[in-house]
This record gives sequence, structure tokens and C-alpha cells, in this order.
Amino acid sequence: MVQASTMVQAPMKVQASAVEIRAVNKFYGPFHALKNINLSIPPGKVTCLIGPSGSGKSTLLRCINFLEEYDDGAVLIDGKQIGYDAPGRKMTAKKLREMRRSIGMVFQQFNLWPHMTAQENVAEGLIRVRGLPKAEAMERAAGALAKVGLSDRMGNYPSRLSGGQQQRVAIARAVAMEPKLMLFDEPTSALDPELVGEVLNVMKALASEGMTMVVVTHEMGFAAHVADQVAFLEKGELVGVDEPSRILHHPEDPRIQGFLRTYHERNSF
Amino acid sequence: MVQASTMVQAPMKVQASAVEIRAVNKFYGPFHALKNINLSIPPGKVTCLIGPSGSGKSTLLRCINFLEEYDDGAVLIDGKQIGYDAPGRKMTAKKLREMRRSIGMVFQQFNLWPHMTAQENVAEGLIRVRGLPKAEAMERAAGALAKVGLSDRMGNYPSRLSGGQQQRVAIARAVAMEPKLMLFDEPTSALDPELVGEVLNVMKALASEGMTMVVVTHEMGFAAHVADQVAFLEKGELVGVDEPSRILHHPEDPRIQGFLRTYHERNSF
Amino acid sequence: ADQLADIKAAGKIVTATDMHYAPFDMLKNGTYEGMTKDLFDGVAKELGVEPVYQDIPWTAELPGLEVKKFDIVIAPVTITPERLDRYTFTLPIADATVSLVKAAGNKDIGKPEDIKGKTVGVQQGTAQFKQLQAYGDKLGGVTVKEYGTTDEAYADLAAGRLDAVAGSLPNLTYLVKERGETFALLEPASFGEPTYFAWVLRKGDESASFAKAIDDALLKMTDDGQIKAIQEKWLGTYTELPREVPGQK
Amino acid sequence: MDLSIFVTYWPILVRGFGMTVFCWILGTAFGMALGLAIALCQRYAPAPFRWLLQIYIEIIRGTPFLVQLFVLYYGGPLIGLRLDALPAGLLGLTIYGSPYFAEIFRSAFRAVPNGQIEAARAIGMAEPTIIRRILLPVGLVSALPALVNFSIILTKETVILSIITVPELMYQTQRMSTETFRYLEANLVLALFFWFFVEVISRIGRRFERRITHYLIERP
Amino acid sequence: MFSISTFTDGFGPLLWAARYTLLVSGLGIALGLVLGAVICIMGMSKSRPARVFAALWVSYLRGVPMLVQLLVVFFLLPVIGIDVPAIVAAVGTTAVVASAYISEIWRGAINALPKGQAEAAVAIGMAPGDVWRRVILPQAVALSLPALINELILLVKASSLVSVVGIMEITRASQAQAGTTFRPLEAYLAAACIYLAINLCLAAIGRYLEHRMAI
Ligand SMILES: Nc1ncnc2c1ncn2[C@@H]1O[C@H](COP(=O)(O)OP(=O)(O)OP(=O)(O)O)[C@@H](O)[C@H]1O
Ligand SMILES: Nc1ncnc2c1ncn2[C@@H]1O[C@H](COP(=O)(O)OP(=O)(O)OP(=O)(O)O)[C@@H](O)[C@H]1O
Ligand SMILES: [Mg+2]
Ligand SMILES: [Mg+2]
Repeated sequence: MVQASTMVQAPMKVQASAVEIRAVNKFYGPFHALKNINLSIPPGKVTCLIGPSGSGKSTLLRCINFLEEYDDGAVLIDGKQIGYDAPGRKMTAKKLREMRRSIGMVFQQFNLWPHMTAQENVAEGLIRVRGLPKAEAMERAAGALAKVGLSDRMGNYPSRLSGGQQQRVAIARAVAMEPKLMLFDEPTSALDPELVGEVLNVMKALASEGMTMVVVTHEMGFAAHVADQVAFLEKGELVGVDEPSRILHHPEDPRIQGFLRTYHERNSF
Repeated sequence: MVQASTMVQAPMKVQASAVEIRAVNKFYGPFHALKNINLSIPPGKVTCLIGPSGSGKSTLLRCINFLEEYDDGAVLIDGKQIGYDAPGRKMTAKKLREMRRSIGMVFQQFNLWPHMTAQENVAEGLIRVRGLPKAEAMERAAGALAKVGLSDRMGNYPSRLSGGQQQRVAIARAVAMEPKLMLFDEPTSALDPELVGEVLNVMKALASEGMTMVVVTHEMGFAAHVADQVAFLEKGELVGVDEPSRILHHPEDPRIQGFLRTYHERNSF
Repeated sequence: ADQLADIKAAGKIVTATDMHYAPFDMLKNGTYEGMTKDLFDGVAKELGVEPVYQDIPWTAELPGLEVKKFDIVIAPVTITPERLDRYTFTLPIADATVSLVKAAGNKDIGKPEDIKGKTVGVQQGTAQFKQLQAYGDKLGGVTVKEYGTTDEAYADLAAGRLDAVAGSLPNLTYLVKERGETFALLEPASFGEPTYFAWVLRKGDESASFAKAIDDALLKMTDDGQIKAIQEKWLGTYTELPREVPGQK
Repeated sequence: MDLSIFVTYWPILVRGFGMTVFCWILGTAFGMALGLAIALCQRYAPAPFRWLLQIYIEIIRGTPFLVQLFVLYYGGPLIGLRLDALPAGLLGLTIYGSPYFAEIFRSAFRAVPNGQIEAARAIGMAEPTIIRRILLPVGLVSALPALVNFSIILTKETVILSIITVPELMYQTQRMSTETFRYLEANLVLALFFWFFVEVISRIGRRFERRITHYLIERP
Repeated sequence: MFSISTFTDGFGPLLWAARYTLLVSGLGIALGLVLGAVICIMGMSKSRPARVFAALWVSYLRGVPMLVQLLVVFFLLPVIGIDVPAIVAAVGTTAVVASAYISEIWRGAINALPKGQAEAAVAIGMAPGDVWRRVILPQAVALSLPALINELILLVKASSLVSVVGIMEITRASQAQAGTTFRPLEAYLAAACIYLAINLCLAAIGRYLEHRMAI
């Protein structure tokens, strides 16, 4: 985060990761949540996942870092399948951990640790996973929180932060880890327009430095301006993947047309 | 909700409530969260609260139904102060409860009851507070959930619903109680554009039937189209209150100008 | 009020005993039996009232007696000078002189003197404990180990941590009768001062006539041979008992 | 009420206090550690091992401490296990307490919202770190009162050590009362000592609880 | 050596005695759960007297050994003219002691509940009774089930203490057997088997509820 921001001159050298999703199926009991999803996420690019509520966006995102076990198919990160060594044989916890260290995630419900202050939340991963000394980690955490405008709330516990502040802590926590692949689940849902702009700037900066990003979003503006490709999910199916300009402005599928219809009229005022 | 929707013919007769906020101050320890707020919310009108993250919008909303005790000032609902019988003398729990029965609230974090299904979440208040028989309450709950497009997820526990689905259950739960005054805290934050449209329609219908509404939102489109007045908060201060067209298009205060700047460019694509 | 008159009026005597001290008090398949019961049945018949038997753990018996939860404690209580200060005792009902058991296979000890230098278990706070200590001092060096109840002492003897256990002769006789393969008595069985078991009443004028009535009944049963029959039934032998309370001033 | 007996008996009573406190501290510490280990195995170990642990838990939890101790101390020598009273007592307390502590920890772990653990896993935090940094501190909020509860119950269970001749407080007060017939005084000593001891434990518990729950905001 | 026949013969009278164990612990637990909820609510209430009362209640009942409490009820109350039948003393003491422990277990569970859920109930004007009954306690119970079952199992075993007031329950019956046969190991093991059977039922109920309440 520190180096990743626009405000810092030297661009970080991230080795971006590529993600390959192959014929992934996921059931919740009888409910078919992901239906044979095939999707290539190119390295160093921004892929946006859009789609109606309940269409499986979060589920798909969670399959990428293997928080959700899929029933079928494979997710490959830089050519290596996550979660399995061979078909049907789970990888060791250590190897999985190793792979996850280069993947960051911002959760839809934030999932902050309630017993740590904002700053400790951000520093925790740096200390325990990246092995930084505590003082340095706390300093970096302070820097990361400053970038999202939370310098004065660093000592607050999550329960004493507003919704938008919690979301920003969650973003700072993920970005501070400097992952090669970043998974964002609606990272701006609780933010006001001004902050949305700022956070999107941070994300743009990360994108321009070549970090691979997968972003679930309802912000069509972000999809349009930043995404390299947009994937549209509906009822667990991948309905379309294309460049943002095409999918957002001239969608072929009527489902996408319907989805976007109300958006334009509401947001032009 | 059932009668309140656009899809039902006979408009509900709601006796709308008026809210009067007088010189309210709120401290969290040393932190001054609300600074001498004065605001009149006319009956049967829609008032939008906008402002940066952490500016005190949720806090102010929670003061209206006395979930948050303010340190100073008064909140009057239909001329009657909520929380106090006389200055410094708390009202009885029973009276407070009585007043709260006509106030609905949708929380920023939804606050669904995790041990009840979606349908039970909605029915619970109808049974315990409105005293409906269980069968009828469940039926009404089903109706309310159908309106927000959740007919097929009624039996799910909140933990098995997507973010947007949870938010819609929270909306249905509040609206089903048919309150005279409704407090919405970012009711569309987790919704996709299409659903945002639908939920806003439900809210417009409620508004047109004369329910008083206070809506914290980051959806400037909603504020522009539906609100009768928009209040802008910043750092706990009420910076401006005005008609939406004026405050959103020709804001005088530079803080409001700054706040809205990025919004237009991002959302026009 | 006079206790005896109250009892006669009510038609019953409420007793308390700890029903696990063979052969005096035993519960066999849920029914109370034993030497105490036979004796007290006889006494109650003499008094012309119904006995009510209650099983109360030893720790609660004397406190319960003091707050009048029962009329009499019929658990066999060894008469000692200290206890005589605080309670009224009836006439002795059995010999309580201290005796010793050892493990059946133990050839090292045969007579009581052999416990010199050995470890001997005994129930905490009993008259037998005092006698054992005195005897040990006389011999010069016996390690005395105290247990909450005799059960544990016997169990530890069987487990091999003890060389012998001291207890009252009737109890040990019964033990050896039941578990002859594990335990054996030292010979001669008794040593030390002769002591006796008796029943306990509250002190004071109220109980005086009640105590007298019980004593009279016991004397009558001694004279007509009932007590001899009962002793032979449960202990196998008959020991003549004093006709007044030993040590009573 | 006759307080003069304390003139004679206070030394053994004080020794009894000391022994009770000593047994309690070690028994609780070891029992808690073993319980935590069991709870963690139940969370992470493979199924057959978990079933074995479950059987252990149910058997130890389901039978009285008195019997366990009796079997261990008096039955043990029959199969060649010969322990002295104090080690047997401490071992007994440890074993007896472990399943209760295990269940309390298990319920503590269940109370931790899954999202918080996922957030730690997602950044590649190692499982032992997750246990130490997330699972325990968050879980303890709900479990601490139950842990204190059971530790308090263990103080009372130490009196059962008297049956294997560990000279703890019960053993000593019983000795005092059987020698003097001062049952009221003996019970008073027991009551006051335990009340004091338990009060100290619950205060420490409360203080610790305040420390680990300081991030919670008050409920309305 | 180990006498199988003593062990097996023991079961008849022990099972018969078990009815008192079940009666005392069953009633004690049922009343204790209700009282425990009341004490827990008082302890967390806004009213200071209620909180102080709950604190004293918990302090006394957890602090003073149950044996002593029984002796107080059974032997001390008569001194001031209140005579309690043994079974009432036993059930009553079990219940109040249980309530102290149970209330603490629930307090912990309630602490761990996100407070927003109670707020959501309060905000629609739900009465406090309903908030507790419908929103807080069900979740607290679900969350604390393992600890609660722990406590109930302890109570079943602790009911052996009521023998001091002359109630012939399992432990007492086994002691009687030990005293007659001089085979305590066998008698106690038989008693342990019966306790185990009762407690396995409790544990099974706990597991079942845990499974059902899991969300
Ligand atoms: N544990 C579960 N059990 C059963 N169904 C589930 C479970 N988790 C999610 N679902 C269902 O799976 C579907 C996909 O959920 P997911 O969270 O991926 O949706 P989403 O696209 O992220 O929606 P949103 O935009 O509302 O967050 C939803 O319909 C949801 O109800
Ligand atoms: N319990 C608390 N203790 C201390 N500070 C608090 C507490 N709750 C809220 N705050 C602070 O009060 C301020 C106002 O919070 P509030 O939740 O009202 O913001 P908001 O306008 O709703 O923001 P958002 O749009 O991000 O939800 C924030 O700066 C927050 O950090
Ligand atoms: Mg989602
Ligand atoms: Mg807010």
C-alpha cells in the first residue's frame, strides 16, 4: 500500500499473477451456486465481476483463494492449482498458506478482527505472515491507514468505527500485504461518493503498477473506467465476458441490458 | 410493505410523523460526533442525509429512535420528546417502546437475527410487536420478501444469504411493520444497480403514500429524484439543508462541492 | 417438655444411623438390617413405640441430633470422656476395643506387637485412632495413617500401602468373615483399654427420662437373653457388657 | 460457637488451606492445558482420533471424581500402578478437569465468527497463529465466565482428595470436628475459606474479563 | 480380587436409588435454568440494586460449598424455626446453586453476541421479555451449549451431596454397599456406570440440540 499509492513516486515491482478458472461448479446442498464457470484472468489486469445480487459473485471470488471448496473443476493461479496437489488430493495446509500469501482479499462484510484496533488489524498480517518487526509493521499500518484517510481513527476498535471507516480498514489491511493478486468484494459499498473516488484512485494506481485485480462491484463507473475486462454473472452462470466498453454500452445479452437499464437514468441528474 | 408497494392498488393510510431535532450534541468519550444539530423533518416527506464517511450520519439516525443517547438537545417526534419525559428524566421503558413501535429502521450492518430464517426474521416483529397470529405473520412476511425478490430464499438463514439478499431481508423486515416514520441507513449499499432501482421504487411508493422517511445514502441519484430535502453532514456538523436540486446542482458550500465533484465524472460513462 | 412423653405421644422414635458399618448397620438390597436394628427393634418394643430408621451420613448425625432432627443416634458411637461431656450415652451395646487386621498373605506380622515400625491405617478421629496412637507410642514407632472412613483404609490395605488397619473388633470380625481371602485378624484380637459402643442422645433434663427408659430396656433384654442371641447372631460370640455407662460421672 | 479450638487447630488448618490452594492451582493449570489440547485436536485431528477423544470426554465427564480417584489410587496397585497420594491427587484432578475444559474451549471456538478466521486464512496466516491471535482471544469472551465457573467447581472437588489421604482443608477440618465435635465451627471454616478463595478467583476472572472485552461496546 | 458378582449385584439397589438422583438433579436443573436466566438478566440490567443482588447471589452460591449450604438449610434453619423437609431442601439447594453457575455461563455467551441484533429488536419496540426470550437467550443457549451441558452433568453428580440430609441417592447407596461387602471398588464402579448412563443421555441431548441449533 505504501508504495502502491499514487502519492509515492517509485512504482512497486509486482510480479502479477494470472488466474485460470476451469469448469468450476459449486453446490450449496441442492442449490447450484456456480454453473460450470470458465474464466481467464490475465496478469496485471483488472477484471470486474458484475451481476445481480445472489448471482454467485462472492462465491466465485472465494473459490479463487480456496476459502470456498468447489465441487468440480479447477482454479489455477500462475498455472498451479490452488487447494489440490492432484485431482482429488488436497494440498497440505502449508502449501495452501504459501499460495495464499500472495493473494489479498477484501471481504464484503469486512471481517475485521474485533479485538484489535484499526492499526493492529492492518499490522497483524505484516507481523505474523510477512515477519516484519512489530514497530515497523505498526508504522506501515499507520501509513496504509493514512492513505485511506483514517489517520485519526487508527486507535479505534472496529466496533467504534463507522461503516465506511471499517471498510477502509479492510482495504488497507489487504493492500498493506502487497499481494500479487487482489480480490475485492464490493470494496466501496459503504463509502461516500468522495471516498469512492479516492479508493478507486488507489485501486487504479495498483492496477497501473501491474497488480492483478478481481473486483466484484456495483460501481459501473469503476468497471467502465478501470477494468480491462468485465464478466457478468447471473444465477451462477457466466453470461458474458468482454471489454468494458462493449459489455456496458452495447451488451448483446438481454439480461445484461436489463441489468444496466435503470442505472443510467438514476445516476444522471 | 404489502400495502405499501406500488404493485398493490389501495394506498395505505399512514399518519406520517414529523421529527424535530433540536441542538443535539453527542460525544463518544472526547470525540464530538454530533455538533449542535438542528433539523426539521416534515411529515410525509423524504429527507436524505448525505455526507462523508464518519461524518455522523448513522449516529444522527440512531439518535432519532433513541438507540443512541445524545448528551444534549432534544429529538421530538410529533412534538413529543423521545427518551425523556422531562429534561433529565428518562421516560419509562414502556413509553419508549410505545414510541418506537411507529418507527422503522434498516441498519447499515443489517443486524438480522442469525437463528431465524429470512421469513422468520420478517415475521418476528409482526408477531411480537404487532400481535399478529403466527400464520398471518408468516404469510405477510412471505409477501414482503416476494416484493424484494426473495421468494425462493425465504427459508435460508442469514448466514446462507448473499450480502445483497441480507440487505433486502433487512428492508423487508422494517417495511413489513408499516411504521409511520422510517429510518434507512444506506439501504442499497450491497445491492446491484438493477435491485437498487427496484428498492428505490419501493421507497418511492412508500414516500408517495406519505410515510416520513429519513434516508442515509450515498446514492445521489436517489437523493436527486426522490428526496424532498437533503441534509449534508460533515465532521458532525450540519453544513447545509436544502431542496435536492439546489444542494446537489448548485451547492454553495465548498465542502459540498468537493464532495460531489468526483461523483458526476465517475457515473457518466 | 419431656422427650419420652413426646415420643410416647407421637408413637414413634425418629433415629439416625449411618447405614454402612457392618455388622451393626447395613443396607442389603435396599433393606436396613444389622445388629443395631435388631437391638433397637427390641428396645422400641419395650417402649411400645414404632422406630423410624433414617440413613444419615456420619458427618451429619451429631449436628442433626443437636437441632432435634432426630431423637437418637443409633449408630454405634464409642464412649469417650470428651464425648461424655457433650452428649448423653446409653448403656453399651457392643465391645469397641481396638483390634488389628492385616493382609491375609502377610506372614511378617502375627501379633499386635509386630506392628512396630510398620504403617497402620485407621479412621480419622475415632476412639480407635486414639488407642492405636497410645499403643504405638508404647511400642515405640508406628506410623499411623488416617482415613476418612474405614472403607478407604481397608482398600489401601488391600492395595498394599498399609501393613495393618486398626478398627473395632466387631467390624473387623465381620470384615474377615466377608473377605477372608484378603484380610486376616491379628491374634490376640484386642489390645489396649476395653471400650464400648453406645447410642447417643442430647444432653439435658429433657432427655433424662428417655435415656433411662432405653437403659432399662437394654438391661431387661440382657437379662432375658435377647442380647446374647442378637450378639451371637451377628458376631458369633457373646461378650458380657457393663451394666452402667463406663466413665459416666 | 467455641472459637477456642482454633487456638489448637490453626496450624493444621493453615496447612490444609495451603494444600488445597496448591492442589487447585496445579490441577486447574494442567487440566486447562490438557483440555485446550483436546479441544484443538477435536478441531483439527482426523475423524477416528476425534471419536476417541469424544469417548474419553464422555467417560471422564460422566463419572464422579470420587470414583475416578478411588480407582486410580486404590485400584491402581492391582494393575501395578502405585502412586503416592499427592501425585495421584494431582493426576486425578488434571484428568478429571480436562474434558470439562475441553468442552468449554470447544464452545468458545464455535462462538468465533467464521469470517474472522477466513480473513486470517486468506492472508496465509499459519493455523497456530490463528489459534493464538484470533481464535483464543475472541473465543475467550464467551468462555471466560464458564472457565472461571469450572475452576471454582474444581476448588470444591479438591475436598475429595481427602479420601486418598491428601491432607487438604477438608481432611483437616474433619479431623478437627471428629476430635472436638465442633461441627458448626468446622463447617464455618470450610464455608469462609471457600467463599474467600472463590471470591478471589472470581475477582481475578472479572478483571481478566474486563481486559479482554474492553473492545466491546455496551449494549443498549 | 475384583468381584464381578458384587459389581453386578449392586445394580438393583443403585438403580432404585437413582430415582432420587434423577428427581433432585432433574428438578434442580429445570428450576436452575429458569432461575439462572433471571439472575443473568438481573446481573446485566441497568438497575443497580438488581445487579448487586445478582452479584451477591452468585458470590454466595458459588463461594460456599454446596454441602455447607445444605447443612445450613437443613440444620440451621430449624434453629430459627423454619423446618424444611429433606427433599425440598435438596431440590431447592441444587436449584439455587445451579442458577449461580448457569447465569455466569450465559453472561459469557451474551457478551459474545453482536449487539446489533438486540438493537434491531429494541428498535421495533419489542418488549424486553421478548428481546431476551426470542433474540438473546436462544443464541446464548446455542452458543453456550457445551458449557451448559458440562454444568448439568456436574449437577447430576453433585446431587450426591444431598445424602447428608438423609436422601438415599446413588452415591450413598454405593457407600452402603461398600460398607456391607467391604468391596468399595466394585460398588463405586457400579455407581459410576449408572452416573455414566445418565450423563451420556445428557451429553446426547446436548449434541442433538447443538446440531439442531447450529446455523
Ligand atoms: N452457505 C450457503 N448455503 C446455501 N446457499 C448459499 C450459501 N451461501 C450462499 N448461498 C446462495 O448462493 C447464492 C450466491 O451467493 P453469493 O454470495 O455468491 O452472491 P453474490 O453474487 O455475491 O450476491 P451479492 O451481490 O448480493 O453479494 C445466493 O443465492 C445465496 O443465497
Ligand atoms: N462507539 C464509538 N466510540 C468512538 N467513536 C465512535 C463510536 N461510534 C462511532 N464513532 C465515531 O463517530 C463518527 C461518526 O460515526 P457514524 O457511524 O455516525 O458515521 P457515518 O456518517 O454513518 O459514516 P459511514 O458513512 O462511514 O457509515 C465516526 O468518526 C466514528 O469513528
Ligand atoms: Mg456478495
Ligand atoms: Mg454509517
